[in-house]
Amino acid sequence: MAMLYTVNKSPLERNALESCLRHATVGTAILLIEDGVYGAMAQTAFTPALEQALQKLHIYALKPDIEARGIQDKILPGIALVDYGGFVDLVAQHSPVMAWL
Amino acid sequence: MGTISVAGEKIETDENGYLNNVADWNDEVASTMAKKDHCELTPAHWEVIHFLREYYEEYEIAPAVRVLTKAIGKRLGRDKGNSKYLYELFPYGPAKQACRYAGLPKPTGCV
Amino acid sequence: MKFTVLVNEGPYTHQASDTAFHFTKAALEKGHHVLRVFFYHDGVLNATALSVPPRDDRDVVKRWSTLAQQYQLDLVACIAAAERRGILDSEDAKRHGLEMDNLAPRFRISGLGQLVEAAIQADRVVVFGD
Amino acid sequence: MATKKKIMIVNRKAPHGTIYAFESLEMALITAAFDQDVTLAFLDDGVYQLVKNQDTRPIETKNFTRAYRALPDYEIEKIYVERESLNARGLTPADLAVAVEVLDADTLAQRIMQQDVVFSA
Repeated sequence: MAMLYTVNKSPLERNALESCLRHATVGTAILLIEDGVYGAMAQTAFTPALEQALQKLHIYALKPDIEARGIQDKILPGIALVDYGGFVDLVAQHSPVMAWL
Repeated sequence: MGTISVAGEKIETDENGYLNNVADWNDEVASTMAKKDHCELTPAHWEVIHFLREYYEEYEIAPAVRVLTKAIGKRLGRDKGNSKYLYELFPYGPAKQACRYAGLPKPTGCV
Repeated sequence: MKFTVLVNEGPYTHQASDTAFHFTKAALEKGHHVLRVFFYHDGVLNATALSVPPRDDRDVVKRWSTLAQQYQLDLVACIAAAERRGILDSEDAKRHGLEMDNLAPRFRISGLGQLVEAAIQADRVVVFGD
Repeated sequence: MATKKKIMIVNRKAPHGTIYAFESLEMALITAAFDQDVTLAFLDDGVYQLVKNQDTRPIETKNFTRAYRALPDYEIEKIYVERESLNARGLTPADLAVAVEVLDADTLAQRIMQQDVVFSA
């Protein structure tokens, strides 16, 4: 079964997302939550790394966190948005689950 | 919270009889605690107690029973690194009782 | 499916506790079984009965207690982490000769072994922290 | 409890600045007492946890890092340190207080995938 990583840090502040991407093998799912959703934005300094990652990984972002931060119009295409129920489904569909804190 | 009297001095312990301060320990403390349990400390007891003091100085950890058994086996010899030998010396549980006599905190890994 | 949830941060300072709550609630609403929510590190602060948030904000502690009541959810704060940070149930307070306890309703305090046990039994373990 | 699971505790944070390293170590020791297949992984700033000659007396905190050397007594034998993280911090295995297995990021990623449970802090 493919695994699920969660990332809750902005990639411009800490290296959690960068480190996570370095360890994510093909087919791994990554869910961006909390400040991690800043990593889902288009046109940031981190966007090129994310575009590259999208070619081999499934990247999701938590919609409530995106809306809370007012970046709903700036999300990179190719990133799937989920709500808390979708988060639960992702956990059920993947194993193990690891949080990059 | 409690205290034990050693050579006329009061030394603080926690509610389970473990010393509050590791540095308050001396041989007399161990003997006093043992006497309260009606236990006479033999050289075999002292070997384990002193082993625990050294173990704590080295690792800052009060070992749980399995760990203590293994560590003693490794360092004092196979014949002593088994729970039968240690339970005979410390019938209230080798890690808990011996750690208490040695002035260490309650063993880590007590679940 | 059986879930175990680990919460590593206290309320308000970090969002982790909010996310953990919304996740747990969504899982329960979908019919999953949440074996235990375990609170570790500053997460034990979710279990204080002495939190008084302003009325126009969410009440994180009360929200956990209510969810626990509604779903018979097992909320456990780690004893070592809780004692360090001043979260005590009445038994714990008595044992340490302290005059007050402050564990919120529906929480209990127990050893880390409760986390390991719940992790062994669960199909999934999800960690929320900082 | 008969079930034996593969449980990994991932350490990505430096010691002393926050409590995570200390309390994660306590978690590792308890998990080991449950007869589980325990692995410790150190990467990113987590590798600083294992650096030798740490002396916490000047900051008056408990030197919990000495306990890493007792891990074999707890039968925790799988201690992985990521090579890239060591290199990025100018460290080598000789700088560490415990015997570890140094793995590159790809191998570590494979080991993470094989787990049943991954704890992190």
